[in-house]
Formats: sequence, C-alpha cells, structure tokens
Amino acid sequence: MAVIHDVMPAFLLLQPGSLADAQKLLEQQGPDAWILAGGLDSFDWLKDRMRKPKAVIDLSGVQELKGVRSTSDGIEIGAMTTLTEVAKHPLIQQKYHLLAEAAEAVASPQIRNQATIGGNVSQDARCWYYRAGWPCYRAGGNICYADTPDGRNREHAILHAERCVAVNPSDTAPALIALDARFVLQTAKGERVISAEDYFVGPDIDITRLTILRPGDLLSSIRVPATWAGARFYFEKIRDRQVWDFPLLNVASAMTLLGDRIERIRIAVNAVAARPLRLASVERAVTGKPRSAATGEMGGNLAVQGAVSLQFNSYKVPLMRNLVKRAIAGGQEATWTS
Amino acid sequence: MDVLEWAIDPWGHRVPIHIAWFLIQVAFFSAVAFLIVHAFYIRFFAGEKQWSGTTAPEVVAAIPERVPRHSRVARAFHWLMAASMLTLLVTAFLPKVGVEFPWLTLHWIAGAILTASVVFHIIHASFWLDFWAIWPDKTDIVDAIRRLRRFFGQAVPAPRRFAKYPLENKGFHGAIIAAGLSVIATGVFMMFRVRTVFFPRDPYLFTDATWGWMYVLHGLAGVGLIALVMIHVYFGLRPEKRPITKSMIFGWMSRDFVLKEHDPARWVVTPVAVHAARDEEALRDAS
Amino acid sequence: MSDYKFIGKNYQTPDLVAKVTGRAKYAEDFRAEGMLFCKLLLSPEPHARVRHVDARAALAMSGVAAVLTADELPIVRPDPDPTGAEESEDGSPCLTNEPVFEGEPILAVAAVDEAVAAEAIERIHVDLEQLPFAIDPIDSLRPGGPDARTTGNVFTVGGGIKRVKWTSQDMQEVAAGRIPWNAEAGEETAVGAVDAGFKHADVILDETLFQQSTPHQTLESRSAMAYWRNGKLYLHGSTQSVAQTVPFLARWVGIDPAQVVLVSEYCGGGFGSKALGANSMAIPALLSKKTGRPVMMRISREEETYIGRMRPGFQARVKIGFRKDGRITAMDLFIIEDSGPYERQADNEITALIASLLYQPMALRFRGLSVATNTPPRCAQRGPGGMQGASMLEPLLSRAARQLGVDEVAIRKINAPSDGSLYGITDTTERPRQRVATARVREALDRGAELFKWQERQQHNGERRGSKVRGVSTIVGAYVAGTVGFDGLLVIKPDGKVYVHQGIGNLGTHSVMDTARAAAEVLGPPWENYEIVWGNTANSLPWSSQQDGSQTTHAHTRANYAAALDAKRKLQEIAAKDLGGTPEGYDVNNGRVYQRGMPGRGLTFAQAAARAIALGGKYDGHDVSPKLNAMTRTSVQTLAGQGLIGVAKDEFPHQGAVWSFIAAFAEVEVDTETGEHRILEYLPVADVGTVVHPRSLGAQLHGGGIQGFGHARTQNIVYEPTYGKLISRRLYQNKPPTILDMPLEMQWEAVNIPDPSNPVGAKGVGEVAALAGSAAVLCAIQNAIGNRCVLRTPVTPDRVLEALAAKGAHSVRLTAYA
Amino acid sequence: MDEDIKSNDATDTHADVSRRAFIKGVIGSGAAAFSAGYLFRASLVVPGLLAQAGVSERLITLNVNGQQRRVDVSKQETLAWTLRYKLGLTGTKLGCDRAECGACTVLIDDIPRYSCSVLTHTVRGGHVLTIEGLASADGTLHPVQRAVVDEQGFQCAFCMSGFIMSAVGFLKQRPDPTRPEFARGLSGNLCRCCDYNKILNSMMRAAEYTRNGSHV
Repeated sequence: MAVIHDVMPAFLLLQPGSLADAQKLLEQQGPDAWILAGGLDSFDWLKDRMRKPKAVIDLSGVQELKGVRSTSDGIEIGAMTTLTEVAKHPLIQQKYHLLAEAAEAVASPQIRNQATIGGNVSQDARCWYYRAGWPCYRAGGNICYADTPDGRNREHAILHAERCVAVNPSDTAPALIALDARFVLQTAKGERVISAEDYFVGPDIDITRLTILRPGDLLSSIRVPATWAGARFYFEKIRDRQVWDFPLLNVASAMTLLGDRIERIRIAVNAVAARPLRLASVERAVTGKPRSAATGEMGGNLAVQGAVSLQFNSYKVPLMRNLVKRAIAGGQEATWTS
Repeated sequence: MDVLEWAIDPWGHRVPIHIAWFLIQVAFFSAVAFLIVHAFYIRFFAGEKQWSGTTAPEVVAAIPERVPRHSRVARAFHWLMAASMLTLLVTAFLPKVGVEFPWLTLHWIAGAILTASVVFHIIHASFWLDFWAIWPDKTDIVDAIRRLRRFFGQAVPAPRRFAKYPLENKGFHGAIIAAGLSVIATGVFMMFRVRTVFFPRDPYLFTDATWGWMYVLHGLAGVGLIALVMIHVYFGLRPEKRPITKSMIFGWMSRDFVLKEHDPARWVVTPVAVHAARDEEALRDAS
Repeated sequence: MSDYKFIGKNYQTPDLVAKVTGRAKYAEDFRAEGMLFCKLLLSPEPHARVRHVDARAALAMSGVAAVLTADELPIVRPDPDPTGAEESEDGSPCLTNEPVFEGEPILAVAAVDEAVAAEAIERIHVDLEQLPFAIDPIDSLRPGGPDARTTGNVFTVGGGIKRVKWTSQDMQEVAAGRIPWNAEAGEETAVGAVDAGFKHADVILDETLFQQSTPHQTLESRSAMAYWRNGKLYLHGSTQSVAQTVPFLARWVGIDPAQVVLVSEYCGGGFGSKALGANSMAIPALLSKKTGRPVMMRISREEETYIGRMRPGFQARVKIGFRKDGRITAMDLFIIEDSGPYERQADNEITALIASLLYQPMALRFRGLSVATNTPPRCAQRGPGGMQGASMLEPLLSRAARQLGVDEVAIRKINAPSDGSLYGITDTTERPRQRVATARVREALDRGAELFKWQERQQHNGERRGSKVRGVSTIVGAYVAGTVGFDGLLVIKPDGKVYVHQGIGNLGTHSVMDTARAAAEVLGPPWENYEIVWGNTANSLPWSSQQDGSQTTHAHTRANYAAALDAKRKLQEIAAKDLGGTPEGYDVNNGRVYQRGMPGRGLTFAQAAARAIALGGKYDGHDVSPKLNAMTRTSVQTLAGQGLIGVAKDEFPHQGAVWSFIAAFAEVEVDTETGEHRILEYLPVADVGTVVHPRSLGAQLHGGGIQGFGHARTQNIVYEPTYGKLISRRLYQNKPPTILDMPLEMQWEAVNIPDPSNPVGAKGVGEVAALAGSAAVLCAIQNAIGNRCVLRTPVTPDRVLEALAAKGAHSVRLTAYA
Repeated sequence: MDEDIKSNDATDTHADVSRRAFIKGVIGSGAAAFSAGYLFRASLVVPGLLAQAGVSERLITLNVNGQQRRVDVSKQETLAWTLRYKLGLTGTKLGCDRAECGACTVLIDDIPRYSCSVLTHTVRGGHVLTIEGLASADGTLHPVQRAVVDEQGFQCAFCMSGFIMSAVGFLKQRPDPTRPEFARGLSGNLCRCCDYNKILNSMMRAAEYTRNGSHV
C-alpha cells in the first residue's frame, strides 16, 4: 500500500452547538472521534493521511468554550479562545502579561487568529520522525529514531527522556505553569480541575500522549489565579526564525520581590523534555536570595543538572542555563538594538 | 481481529511491532477458566487418587520424618525468580491495561535479575542438583497413559507413585522454560533499544522486521507467563498441594506425604533404600 | 545617459493591476470542462528498482480514469531540439522504474477529483527491490562506501560516471574534521604556480568548510494543466523561459515543438528550478493524451520539496595565501559537491572561476569531485557556485584582513579586477583565459564605504552590550550577467501601437517588460503606445534567451534594440518612399516618422503600418531573414501582413565576457547567550551597468540579499541517514527567510556605469544580488564573535552556541544533511 | 440504495464519474455547484445521524465578497479549495496547503486566516473576503492595491493576494502602524522572492492611503 501525504481523507463532520452536545457526540463516536479546535495541528495529521478518523467533532460552534472572563479569583479562559484574543485581552495584558507574551510568540498572526489556547497546550509533539509517520514509540511502535547514533535530534530532549526523546512544543504551557494555572477537564466521570503541571505527561508514564487527556475528555477552560497578577514576568523563546517556528527552547517566570530579594517565584521551561518542566528546585534555591546575576547563574546551573544531551542538541544545555538565568536575574539582555 | 499490531516502516514495508494487547485479557481469562474447570473437576469428578506399588518397611524406616526436598539455594532461587517474574508481569502489563506509572526501569532491572538467576539456576541444576529429576521419564509417560485410561473406566494397573516431581510439575517447568527463555532472550536484545547500564544503545542492531518479531515473541511469551504464573499460584494454594508448596518454603516434606505420592524407589531419599526398592520393583513387574 | 526617455526610470509594469486584483492566472488557476486531477506515487526508498506494480485495485475504483507509469513515457530524443537551445535539462525522467531518491515519482493516477486520486494511490502496490544508497557524499567516498548509482559515485565532466574511493588515511583526516588535501579528485585545473604562490605568502589560511544544500522552494509549485486539441498540446505551466521551454516540453512528451502551445504568463518564482519549466509537465500532458480529458496536476509542497530541485551542497578545503598588503598570492580549492542523483553540477567549478576573476589570484588550483547522492535532483539555484563560493571565501578574506591589519575594504580593492582583466581556471590553447568586459568593483566599494560610513561603522566591530555583540563587514561578489545573439521581434500595427513580442518569461524580475523599454528608446514615446506580448507561444514569440543566469537584461535589451532599429529603418524607408528624400532624413518619435526639422511632414505609425502591409516583402514580414532562429521565423510568418515588422538577430559587437559585480556592507548583532542574531543593516552597491528600472533593481538587490540571508542563517535540509529519507519535509522545517529576518529598512545603490557592449549599457543582476547577502552576514557574524562557526552554514543559534562553547577549538562538522 | 448513500458520504470517494463530471462542468462555467441530485443526497446524509446534534449538510450558502453563493461542499473541504475550485476565485493561491506560507490568506469576518486550513463548513454564516472582492465594481482599486501598484510592490506576486489580504485585515485593527508593527503584522506571509523591503514600503504607503483616502 503506497503512502501519499496529500488530500484530507473524507470524514463525518459533526458541529455541536453546545458543550453538552459535544460531549454527547464524543460518547456516541467513541475513541474514533477526532476533536477539532483551531485545527492547525489536526490538519497536518489529516492532510498527511496519517490519521483517518471516522468522525471529526468541530468545537468552533461551542460558544461556552470561548472568551476570557474575570472570576472572584483571577480569570477563566475558554479553551476555544484564540491566541490572538488571549494576547490582546486587556485584563491579560495588564495583569498576566506573561501569558500575552507567550501567546504572541506562537507561530504567525494568521495562526494565532485561529489557533486556540486549548489547542496550543494540547498540541502533539513535533519530532520530525514522528510527524513523518514513522512507527516510533510515540506512534505505538517500538523504536525512537531520533535517539540513535546518527539520529537528527537538534530539536530533541535533554531532560527526562525515556525511549522517546520528543519535546513538548507549546509556548503558552510554560507561561501557564509559571502562573500556577488550573486546567478544567470535562470527562465521562464529570468535571476535573488539575494544576497546569499535572496536565502534561512524559514518556515514562505514557509514551503516546503529551497530556493526560483520554478519548472522550475535553479541556474546557483554563483558570489563572490572581496569585501572580501583576508580578514581575519574564518570557523568552529562542528559535531559528522569528515567525512560524517552534521553540528551540523557551522559558517563563513569575516573581515577586521583597526589597531586592526574591520573595516568591515560579519558573518553567519547555522544549527540553516531553512535558513543560517546572523548575521547583531552582525556585526553592533562589527564593529569599537577592535578584542578581549571581543568583541567576546559580539557578541556571541548578536547572541543567542531570541534563543528557544527544549528538546534535548539546547546545540546549547552555541555552537552558542562560535562559533560566535571565528568567531570574532579568532580561535587559534580551533586547535587540533594532 | 489481528493478534499482532502492524505498522508501515519508513520504507513502506508492513512490519509487526508487537502483539495486540487484548491478548493480555485473553491469557488472563483463559487461565481463570482453566482454574474454574480444574476446581470443578477436583471437586465433583476426580475420585480418590490410586497408586500401585508399596514400599518395603525397612526402606520406610530408613526414610527420615522430614524428607529434604529443596536445598536452601534452590528455594532462594525459586522465590527470587518468582519475585522478579511478578515484577516483570506487573510492570509490563498494568500500564497496558490503563494503570499508568513509570515502569521501564523497574522492568529492565527485574529482567536483569531474572536473567541472572536463571543462568545461575541452569548451572546449579546441571552440576549440583539431579538434573534429570525435573524431566519426564518413560515411567511418567506410561503412568500418564494409565491414569487417562483409568479415568475413562478402562481396567489398567494404577499408576505408580511419582518420583521427586509429579508429571504436571515437570510439564509446568517445561512450559516455564519455553516462555521464560523466550522473554529473556528477546528481552536481553531489547535492552539495546533503551538506556541501560549494560550496552551502548543501538536500535539498528536488526532490521525493522526482525525487531518486530522479537517484540512479538517477547509479548506472546509474556502473556503466556501471565497464564502460567496464575495457574502455578493456584496449584500452590490448593489444599492437596500444600505439602509441595510448604516444601518450597521450608525445604522438606513429611514422610507420610512422600510415601503417599512419591515412590522412594524413583525418588531416592535414602541410600539404603535404593537396592531393596529396586529389587521389589523388579519382582512386582515380573509377576 | 541621462537623456534616456525610459531606461533608468520607474514605471508601472503592465502586469501589475492583473496581479493585485487576483486576475493574473498562474498554472493551477486554469480550468477546463471535464478536467481530471492527477496525483503522484512517490518512491518511499532512496534507491530501488520497481519489480512489479499492481494497480488493479486502483483502476477498479469508480472515478479513476488512468494510471501512467514510466513504461509509457516516450523515448526521449537525444538531441533536445533543432533550434539549438543552450543547455539540456538535468536528464531526470518525470516517472521512473529506478527511483534514485526518496520522493521520486514512480507513477501517476488521473481521477475525477483529488480525493479519489489520493485514495487510488493508496490502493496501488509497488514492489521495490532495494538498492544501495548514499546520502552523504563523503560517506560515498570512504573505502567500501555505497554508490548512489549502480554505475558509480562520481560524475565526470564528459557527462559520464565513475567510481572514486578515498583511502583509510584520507578518512582519518575526515574524522578529524578536515578534507584531506591528497585525496583523489575527479577533476583538476590550475593557472599559475600555486606552490610558489604559497611560498611568497605572509599569511596562509587553510580551512575545511561546509555549505548546505537548499531547496529552491518557489512559492508556486510546478503544477501544470494540460489538454489536447486538434493534435496540439495546450499546456498551462510555470516556467522561467517560455520560448526555450517549448523544445524541451515537446521532447519530454515525444512530439514536435510545432505541436506545443505553452502558456505561462505568470511564473510564481523559479530561482533556477524552472529555467526550462519542469519535466514533470509531461505527466498531465501524457495523462491527458491517454484519457482524452484535460488533466490538472497540482504539485503539493512536499512534492515540490522532493522534485523542485536543490542547490548542491559543498564539503570543501580552501587554502589562501596573502601578501602583507593583502594581495592574494595563491588559492587552492578542493570542493566536493553534492550533485544529487542525476548529473554533474558545475557549482564547484564556477566557485573557482569566480574566484579567478574576483580576486585575481596570482595562482589558482581547483580540484573538484561531483559526487552522486540519492537525494533530490540538483540544478542551478540563484548564483550557483557563487552563493557557496562567496559564503566560504569572503569570511576568509575578512579574517586575513584582521590578521594582517589591513582594512577590509582595502583588501578587497587590492585584489579586485578592472575592465578587461583576465580570468579563468585553465589557460590552455583550447581553454584560454578570458577577458571581462567591465568590472567596477572598486567604484562599488568606494561608493558603499561612503554611504555606509564604513570608517566610522567598522569601529563597532566586537562592541559588547550585555550579551549582545556587534559585527560589521563588507564583501564583494561577481557573477556572469549577460549573453548575446538572440532575436528581437516587434510589430507596429495599423492601430498605431507597437507590439513588442517577448519569448522570455515573467517570473517577477520584470525584465520581460523592462527589456522592451530598450525598443521604446529607439522608437520613442509615448510608453502607452507599447504593448508587450509574452507568455503564450500561440502569440508568435521570438527565440529568446533562457530566463536564468542573469542573462536576460543584457541579452534582450540588445535584441529588442536591434529589432527596434530594424523597425525604425523600415519606417524611415517607407516615409522616404512616400514623402521623398532619403531615409536618413527622417526621424522617429511620438508615434510618428517625420522629416527632420519638419515634424508636420511625416506619417503616423498607423499610416506607416498600413503602408508596410501594402508594400509587403520585408516590411510586413513576408520576407524573413534566414539569420533568424527557426522559431522566430515561424512567428514572423504567422504575423506577416499584420503590420510593420521589426525583427532582428542581436549582432551588436561585444568585447569580453559580461559580468556584474557587487559590494555589500552589513552590520549584525549576535546574542552570545542564546546564539540568536539579527541583521541591523544591509547595503548592497551594484555594478550592473546602466540602471534600467530602479525599483526592479532595488527589488533584485534586496530580495536576492534576503535569499542570501536565508542561506547563511536558516535554510537547511535534513536527512535521516539510516533510511535515506528526507525529514525536513516542511517549510517550517527547511525555513526560508521571513519578513522578520531582514533589517527593518534597507537602502541600495548602483554605480550606474554603462557596459560598452550593450546599446543601453545594461548588465544582469539576479545572481550577484543573492550571494552578497549571505557573504555579508557571515562576515559580520564572524567579526562579531570572532569564532569559526561561519565555516558551516546555516549559522543557526545552536551552531553559534556550540562554537562559543568550543572556544574556536572545534573543527567543522562535515556531516551532510544534519 | 441506502447502503450506497452511506458509503458515498462516509468516504466521499466512490462517487460516480458522470455526476462528478457534471459538477465539474458547472464549476467550469463559473456558477455555483448545484444539483438536485445533491440536495437529495445531502438530505440523506447518514440516515439517523441527521436528527442528531450538529451533523452538517453538504449544500451550503457562503457569503463571499458580499454575495450569497450556494455551493456543494464535502465535509473535509478547505475554504481555499471551495474558493478556487468551486467558486472560481483563483486569486487566492495555494502555496503550501499547510498554514506555513500565507498565500491563501483571506478575511473571515475581517480577520486574516489561512483558507487552506479552514474547513468551509466551519465558516457558514461568516463573511469571506478575497482579493477579488477588494476593488470596487467600477474597477477602482482598494487603497492597499493602489499602494502596491504605486510602489511596484512584489516580484512574482504569487504571494501577493495573501499579503494584501493580511494588510487589509491588519489595517482594520491598526490603521496607523509603525514599520516594525506592520512587519510583524505581515509576518504570516512568505515571499520567496524575498521582496520584503519593497512590500513593506508598499504597505506603509497603503496605511497612509487608507488613513487619508488619498489614493484616488
């Protein structure tokens, strides 16, 4: 059977108008149903004809899943809110600017106009072997093509790799972890609220998924608590091109100061492991210390402990060290002349 | 449905990648079915066991109250193997049926221990133990046939008592060897695909297809072991088998049990007994 | 030259409104009644032989019209065409039974729509016999290494292929990150005493370098639509050169050029990959013939990446000797070129040729290997050999300048050629050195240094601000910029308009319009009076140059000027016939031919056209000069009787070869903590003869420059060596430059010195513009972080960080496709 | 019969040639694809499911460039395909079909989107604006088009309609952008001729025209 990576296969398109309908349809269609949010990740799979779902459930008609509203404790962002809406929303701009910056760093303007926050945190790995449809661990197979003597692994993991060395490509995920966000899931057993970190899984736990979402589950909204509203934020994304590029590495931090000392801090990085990593040990180590280059250096060195680099990604170790340093000590470094 | 999972390799060839996971349930439930059937059989159909042959009093006298059966080393090995085997099964299959946890490291460490202990066992059994004791001999076969024919009501002499190990025991051991060696052989190679302390990773040691069949064999033997282990545990717990189970814990069997089911002539428990027993046996067959 | 009425002035090109309103139709925009859709089955293996194809299941599907396999391709005639086209296409078939790279089309399916065609492809079983494959040229050169072709691994100059293997000692050098000097080469040439040259050198730089292969990645893929009518093939395709594509298309389809009507009014980019359209155009043509229905072949982006051609990558060793004052005493170039699976690429040789001209080395040796690999077919990409050469050599010049304490502008001036300089990589009787017509590198450097404030700006070199470091540099570049001897054709019709027929393509350079302005210079304003006829061979086009190698502007300002002079002469003769006096006594201007000094006494173009028709003979095209190319003669015969025909073969004299030159200045900023870098400023200054169309020239200089940025900074192609498969299949993976990869605003300048061998003094610009961008950025990055990471392109953040971590000690990674 | 319809809809690829040919014919002639046969089919889309929430029919009405267009659209069809092959609006180009070049950019309710990555069925009821819808009926160019003409923006122009639509959409949000802001706004469009500098010049002029309507 020959392989062709063009033309979407036919499917039954279901367009529920409410969350209830969506869940009903999910139930009816079972594990074969494909959930369509912004579609920018989905269409790759479908157009490459690597996934041929019987039914596609398009959530774009579900109004309940859209928009940003302020709550008693912070804000709640519907999973189907576009990244542009997230980046431009006044409340997010002034209080949770970290998230706005991260959303603004994603892909391209048109993609941000369509891609959703829910889709961005739930998107699949971009490992080019996996995306080429090769039968690797992540695809249910029994090999990792990237972690081989000749594997091309410039983009791959330096931490917590187990068999699979793919990384999570999301830009908003680390920001949401730094903001201590909560993800609201609609499952067959009802609503479930979990912390941003717990939404993601590594290959040691589940090698075929990047998140804990199971067939039938829906991510309905993301709650950002007021805890870090207006804190000092730092976000930086390193990439080859300033548009249409997934991160080689990104970092997000939220911090409050007491005088010149770090009172509270949360730091997360992504594209170094199969899940965005919260750097709890670094947070502990730098809390109470003066916000200085020295503290930053210390945090950076701590962050990369245990990193194992592959043939083509050793650069990620100094890169992660430097970005974590900046995320702690501050980012005047990051501004360009032009 | 297909009992194997297939995939298209990078060159467009169809290759197997592993067994279909529903075989886990298949193995589990067929084992359960067997247990139930067996339990029923024992409870309702199986009559009192009948044996042919007796043992001369002087031989009986020579048999100690507690007949040593498993050396310390042998027992240590058995339980170590059991532990690693259980670990392997749990770490291998629980995640597949939805209980997710970081299993890989535990799995390959347990695998390494199992491998080592099996290697030790083979050497130990070959040079320090009676290597042939666990293998069926002619008598076992003859007796098996006798038992079968008696079950169908034919008038044939009752089977003789067992040697050190009952035939079922020997059969089980055989099955374990087959399945065990398969998982071990394949498992050792599979360590080339993950980061272990043993070899440098080399996922391209074999072709995609070869690797695929290796994973299939590993999986088939693995699910086979689910059934075997369940059955083994079941027998270990059955009241009439308790003495055997105990012997694997304490190392000895009571003389009574030995005399009831085992033939000192076939399982030499006293040097004295040897000739006498053998003569008697000879006489009886002659008559 | 300021007395030009059109040359050197901006104007609105006639295709612009159609473009901005979306009315401009590219190949995939055409529709036809009952049109079928075609999809391709690509080889999953890098090298294999088709044992058996089972398409029964596909053909059984309702909606599937036909399957086309390589067995059904016409036997391609060895001689491309009687009209004598310049060069042959790369010899790859459009469908094959021995795929020599992953993604090579094996067969095509035509069906009622793409969905059916795609599913049909999936139902076809192709049984392949695997053959050995080579991805990395050096891997193919090691002892016992694989050969990309069953017949060998190195293409020879004659068009053959041989087997070359290096020794294990050679491979030890490679392992140490060095191309071995003594390893066997496929070809070798030398001019001057190289060893002596190095003996007299005060500083010698000896480096191993790597230049990646990059796909052309035109935004419009090579889609095509074809149908047949009355035994003629009508093909809507995408080609850089309309006239010269016809004979090749005819050859691929196995018909006579006269049976081909090629429509390509708009070409969505070529950069060399569509110089002669694409041989894949034969697929819809043949499927349409087979099914009797129109066939549309939409080439997907992934397919385009596979069959859209690539620039050959280099693995090279370069040694340059410098005198104290910076003068180059000797140059030794050993360049292994990744030629892809089909034929020898001359990029490495061109690199040497350019060096021999641009740096005027006292001695030069070139050794090269064109290694076959099972990767996509190669062909010329904007500045072939120039891009890779400038990217390798210019950083070495900059480094030498710093070592010698010589100014970077000065070191380029002291080695620069001037008008009539000799150059060449051989100096034998059969291949003697040649003379360049004009070379104004020094003027360009001076002008640029002044505009860029070089003396002041270069102080920024190495300036730190936090983790950011500045780098400033200048570079020079050269590339051939013109051919001669093509035909010009125009018609003055009774409606009084001048119809300039152009056989060149419209791929965005505007030269198809710009070169027509040369005719307007002769026949005079108003410009509204001129109509340009192009892009459809049914409209009687003249034989024209290939629209590549920057040759068009020079070649067709000449050809159109010649045709216009012919028309002018005829106008004068007709006027003299009717109004008395001698032809010389008449002037042509403002749509009239009139007696000198008595503007009232004359004829309008309309009247003259009518008279020409009445007179017949040479005037209205009934007599055709045999000097003209066959295609032009046919066109003239078709146009005969429609008006006054101006037609001529370009026979203007020319001394020396036509080359364009460029000096470029750049400033970059590098972040030493992240490896990212930004270009703060880029200023190209060109010596392209007379400026013909300023805005077009600016577009070439900047657009080409940014393409160069892409080569230097982001573009790459990655292969999985174990399976020989492309894994950077997508644009987000092979990374062409975006609007955020350039300085916020850029200026450009041209020295604007006319080329004496062109009636309007014009030279080409396309190639030279591109290589400058890459070289300038690489030199600036090198000047900023003073390390060696620019020895391998592209210089992505990871490479910067790796190089910084290695503190310059590291050797270049020679691995291809990493 | 029933069975046949199911398969027709579920895997849209077994449809019979004659009907396809007919549809194509209609498309060829530029009119909206419409056939009684289709209506009938659509109304029978997977019997049973239709009653259920959210199952969409094939024959839909799209608002494109201010006109209501009735068109037959399969479930997996992208807007770019519908525009180019069903409605004859070929000004919208397919450069990559993968949301990574921008040539297919159109405005959906004034927001620039990649029409290659939008299912036509998801924009029923939305307003789609393509390059063909910019110039006014009398042929007067839209300020952005005018600016491109005046600045001779673009080379091969295959990316042009995408760029222009992005610019039109961007200017609706931000009529007075700085050069860097506009560059970011247009960064979702790829130009392989890399004529970015001239494109940006055109667009800055376009912003000026849009603000003071000085283009006509």
